[in-house]
Amino acid sequence: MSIEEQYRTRAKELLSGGAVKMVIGYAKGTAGNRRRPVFISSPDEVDRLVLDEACIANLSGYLVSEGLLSDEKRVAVFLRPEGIRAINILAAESQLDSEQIVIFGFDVSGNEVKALKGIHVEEFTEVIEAIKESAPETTNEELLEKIEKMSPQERFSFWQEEFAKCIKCYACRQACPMCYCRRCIVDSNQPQWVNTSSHSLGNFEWNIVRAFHLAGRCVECGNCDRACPVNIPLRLINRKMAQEVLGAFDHFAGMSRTQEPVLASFKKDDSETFIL
Amino acid sequence: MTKILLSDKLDNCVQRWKSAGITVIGPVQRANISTYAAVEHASEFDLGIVLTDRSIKELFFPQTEPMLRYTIKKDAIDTDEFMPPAGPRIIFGGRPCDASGMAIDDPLFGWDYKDEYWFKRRNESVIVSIACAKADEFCMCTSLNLSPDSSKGSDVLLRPLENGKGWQVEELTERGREAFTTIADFLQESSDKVAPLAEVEKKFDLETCVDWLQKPENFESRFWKEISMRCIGCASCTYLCPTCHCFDIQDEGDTYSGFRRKNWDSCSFALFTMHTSGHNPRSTQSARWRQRIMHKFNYFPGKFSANSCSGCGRCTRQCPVDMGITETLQEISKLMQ
Amino acid sequence: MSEPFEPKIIAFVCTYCTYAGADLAGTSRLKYAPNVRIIRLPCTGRISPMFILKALQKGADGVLISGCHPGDCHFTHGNYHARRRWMVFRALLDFIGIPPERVKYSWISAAEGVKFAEFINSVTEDIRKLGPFEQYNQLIEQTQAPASL
Amino acid sequence: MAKIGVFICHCGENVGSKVDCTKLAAALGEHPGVAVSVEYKYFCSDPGQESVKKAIRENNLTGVVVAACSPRMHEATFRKACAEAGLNPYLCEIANIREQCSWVHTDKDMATEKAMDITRSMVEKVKRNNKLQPIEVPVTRRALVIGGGIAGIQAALDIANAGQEVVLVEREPSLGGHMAQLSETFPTLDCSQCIMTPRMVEAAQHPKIRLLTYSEIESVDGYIGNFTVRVRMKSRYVDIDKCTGCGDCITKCPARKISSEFDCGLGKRTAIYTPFAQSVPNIPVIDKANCIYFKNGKCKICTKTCQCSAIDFDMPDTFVDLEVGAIVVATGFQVQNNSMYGEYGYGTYPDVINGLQFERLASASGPTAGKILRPSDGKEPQTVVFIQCAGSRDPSKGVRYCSKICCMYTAKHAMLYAHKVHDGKTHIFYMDIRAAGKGYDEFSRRAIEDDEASYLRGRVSKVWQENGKLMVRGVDTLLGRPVEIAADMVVLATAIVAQPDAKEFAKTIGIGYDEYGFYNEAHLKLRPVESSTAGVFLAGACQSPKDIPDSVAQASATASKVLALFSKDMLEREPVVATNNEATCAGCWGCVLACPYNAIEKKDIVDRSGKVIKRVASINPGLCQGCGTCVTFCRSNSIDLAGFTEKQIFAEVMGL
Repeated sequence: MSIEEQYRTRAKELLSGGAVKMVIGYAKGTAGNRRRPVFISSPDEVDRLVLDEACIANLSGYLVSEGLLSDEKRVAVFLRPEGIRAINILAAESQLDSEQIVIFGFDVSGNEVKALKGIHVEEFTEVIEAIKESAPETTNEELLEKIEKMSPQERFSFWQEEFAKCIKCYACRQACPMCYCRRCIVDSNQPQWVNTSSHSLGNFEWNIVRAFHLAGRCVECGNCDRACPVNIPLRLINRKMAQEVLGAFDHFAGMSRTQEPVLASFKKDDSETFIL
Repeated sequence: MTKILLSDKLDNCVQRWKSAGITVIGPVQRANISTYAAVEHASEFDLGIVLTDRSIKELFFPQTEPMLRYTIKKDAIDTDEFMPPAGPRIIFGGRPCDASGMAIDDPLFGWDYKDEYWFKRRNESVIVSIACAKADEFCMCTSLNLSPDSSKGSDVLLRPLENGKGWQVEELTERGREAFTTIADFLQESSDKVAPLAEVEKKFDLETCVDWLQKPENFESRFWKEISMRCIGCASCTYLCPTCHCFDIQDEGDTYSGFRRKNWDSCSFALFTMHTSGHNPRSTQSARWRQRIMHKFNYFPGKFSANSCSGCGRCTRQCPVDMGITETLQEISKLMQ
Repeated sequence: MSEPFEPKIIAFVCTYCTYAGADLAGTSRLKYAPNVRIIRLPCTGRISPMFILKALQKGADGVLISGCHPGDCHFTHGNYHARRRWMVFRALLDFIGIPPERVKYSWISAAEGVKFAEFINSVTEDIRKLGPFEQYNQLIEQTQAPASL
Repeated sequence: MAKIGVFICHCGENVGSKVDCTKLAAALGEHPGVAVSVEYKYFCSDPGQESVKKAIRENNLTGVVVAACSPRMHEATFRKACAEAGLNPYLCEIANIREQCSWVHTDKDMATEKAMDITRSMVEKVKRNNKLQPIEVPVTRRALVIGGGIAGIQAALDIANAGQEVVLVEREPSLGGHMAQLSETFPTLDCSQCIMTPRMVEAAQHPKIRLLTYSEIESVDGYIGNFTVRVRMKSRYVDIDKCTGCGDCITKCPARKISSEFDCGLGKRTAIYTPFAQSVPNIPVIDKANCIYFKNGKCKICTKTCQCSAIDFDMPDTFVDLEVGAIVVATGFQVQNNSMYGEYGYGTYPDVINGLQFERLASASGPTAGKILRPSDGKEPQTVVFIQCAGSRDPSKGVRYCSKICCMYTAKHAMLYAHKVHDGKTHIFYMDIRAAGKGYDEFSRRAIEDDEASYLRGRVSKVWQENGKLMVRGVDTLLGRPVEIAADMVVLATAIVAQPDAKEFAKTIGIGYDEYGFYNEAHLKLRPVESSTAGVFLAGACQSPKDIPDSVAQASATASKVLALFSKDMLEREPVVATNNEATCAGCWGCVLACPYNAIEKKDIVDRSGKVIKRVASINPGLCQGCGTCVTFCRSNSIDLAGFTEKQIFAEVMGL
């Protein structure tokens, strides 16, 4: 039985038995290789669920939709390892009760989809630890290296050209499971810390603030990058921040549901070589 | 025999126009996306694509534009107004759906008072569109009673020749004619055949959909919630849409001076309708999506007798969660069956 | 001969240590470069990265952040939190292309009037050498220009 | 519409000579929202303040900026003046154009330009200031005094004698501290024990003083007026309520060769012991590390001896939780570890001792019953060399400061020795003689003139043993020649240092300390007995090396501070506290974790039916100290800090 079939069967069982009220998964999209999020509440609809190598989006953000989990019923969700890490962060940041989340874990390597064993987020600790240890390369690693080798002036120009495309549609924010604030700092105008206008400065500030707010929280699922309609390589900045907190504080975002947020905690002997 | 423009003469035209003081704008690839930009040479044009990622709208209605600069004095505030840059321009090589979008928005920007920013640019622009010989699965002009060679909004329409060597020229407006008169010596008469138009499948029946939308009981239909459940509430559909036209006015500055700017805004955002009190009449994403569809196919036509959609399909094409007008109207069509 | 470049420097400091250290520099009549403008905050923990961005928006060629030495925070560990934020924000700014030389961090206690004066002088000199922050100024100028098309 | 008054103070010539105040006033007069912009020679003077008040009333000012000295100097002055004129005091801000402008710059044009920026920025801030009301918190009228030396005892007695409750905590088994170890005291040579022990007894018997000896502070939470303190009472293994202090157990204890801490290793004690004969309370403790029963599981002779069954080998440590309104820290000092002085042979030669050891030798109740006998062979030394500044004023030993008391006690030691060993000879190596104090110089002159102490100005480079003598090689810098003295005993005037755990303890209480571990006062001159933490005061040598009169004076000063605090039912606190906008709070609770004061709680927002609709952070203004760490952490920008709001700081930057 393929994993897709196994998971459909499991979804059907869980829904019919009332163990979960909803399964959040993937369905066929408009075009051939497009998959779209789907919300299955009836056992009769499980055949709409698709699981293949095109299922990339991190669906964990839907779990914090207003009111979804407030009835304390369980919800199942298809998640890749990054999505599972996101559940840990959302739990650590009190956005959800991980007991309510039933995980349909999977991972894709090449064209192959493999199931990840476990249901509850805590059962995936080893998987997450393995990712931390192996430090897998993400897409665009070459570009990242190239940017790191640039002079600050060149880097500034590089990002300027990229950010110039930004239209402030906030798809990056909306697609990110970590951007759950009901009011984003850019939407706060007393004072207006971030210029809302989509001009050079406003775009620059927005992208910096977004990256800073995700430092130590980003699981590098790539939702932002894929959502960006103007193809800004947003993941590179997040990747850089993740490397920074890992190197400086040994913090790998989403290790556990009790992990302390890296910027709300400290060690007395944290590195401070740059402070005069 | 009809007038044609050969591709290898295009740069001559660009240079002629430029030497006449005309800014020439067209589809280009810039930093990994396709968009419209001013060019120096025809070689910069990227005319082989189905459609630019970004729409032609921003050439008339930029994402952000300063309207005035204010200076705060002790007892007064001085203002200097800005107007769009003056000068004629030719927008070459866009698609008929983009051009239609501009025609759709003309009444909107001119019904109660004339938006000077919009019309100044409209009046100084000549839109030379190229009919589509290819389309993708997201294109839906035909469903909106338009077509790959729709002339709506264009000043000149070019139809690709079957031999791929150029375009048949159809001058549609006086302004278009004028622009092409300056390059008349680069045009020639030919009987070369025009390439077949792209086939754009009709995806829904618009009349049926509009009927459903106009029924008051459907305003509160469960359909809205179901169809928009996966909407994440970003503005990429509205910002890339050639006809979405909402904007916000913001003051930006320090203690001493600043700018009043006109910025794109989107009905997708929760903040769009948020009241100062904290109450939001469109408190859910489904209400916001409903507004977008209702506005385009019910309210806007009610006021301006045309749909506020030219069928470019960008909303679906770039949607991070594969939503869009097409799916919604298809599903509405199904409801009516 | 042209006038030497006078950089604009904005400093964000905590009131208990560095602000008091700056006062001590004053009461000791130490002399330092007049380019710095100080914004007083209760604690380095209150110094948000947003302040740095706004200082740059106001045309600062350099930004200084300073507070109590580790272990000396009046609020016990506001500066430890601040230190983590700085570490991350500094890396971010660097990656985005804002040279670390333009945003400097230091610990200056209420007793270190001399260190304060020396810090201001050395940073002012360093930034004078770097010259105006042209790239950021361009960014700002672009926002003030009318639409190009 | 803002109507801001700008008052530019010349501060005599202090500001005026470097900042063109007329130009500054004119520039500010043109600033949007400024209704009045005037200059004056001294705004802090009475007529100056009156003119501010008059301007407020006449112009209905909505805010005031005084461009003058540091807010640390006169913010309170001008806020009070504003309040008197009917303007909320928190609508007044100070633009620091003296300490941070006129005093530090030489170019008048640039200083003036900077002063303009500073003042404008402050005008922009004050436009956005809110009318704040001081926060009133109740005061717990009970003081905690930490440390039972002379400073702690004095503070406790002064507070208790004024009728307020005191808890006096001492970590040793007895009150007394270092003063109890001293023989005679300078400059009067009265017996230390004779003046100390009555105070100890008075403290122990005072109805308003609760004495917790052999106890240590575990944790301190809360804030001025409302501290919660947990004290660990270390197990004495002797029931303090049953023990009568007869001392039979001590007499019978077979473990008798334990080095006495009180006698600085010059005497011995038993495993069950009181530090000294006059201990208060006179209740022994069992030294677990040296007790035969604890080591071998057999003995318990003390149990058998004790008539009142007071001994309990299973006694655990117990904890006492205290609610107190003020804390006096009087944790004292230590003498520097002499083993640092390899060149002086301390630790190698038994007859090289430190000053405190000499006190024990000279003390009538000490190991030699007051006879000066050298530790090696118990013989009376005929020649004694005293080395001052053994550690003090010596950067190479990490002590740059002067330990303050050594000049005097060395003179005293020379006198005591001369009085006891009539034909003895004393040599004192010194760097300077610092004898400032009432009767002090006269005292040190007496040592030289009456008691024939030979003072040699110079440092000692080496001490070594030769033919049964301690050879001391130094230099007499006044005569410019090397000196070698054959001595029988060498006494080092060792540096006074902070307690070894002083820094850790400072963190427990939440106060600042200097590089040496001495506790920082809020202001060296004007607030010398207050720590930087409100409600925590400093007495005695924990703040800096001090002699007895200074320690006692400072202790009484802390008592007056405590009593002033206790004179009110409610305490007014600066309203610089954080607030959270619950409507926009995302409930991530990072702030809860980040808050250094545990001032942020998790709060459920429920609808009318009691269903939780939202979970947010909620800030307790009583606990919040106003650092603003939470504000910076808050991603949704929901938290703000009164007095330093986001709007205010934004405006300050935008006004530059």
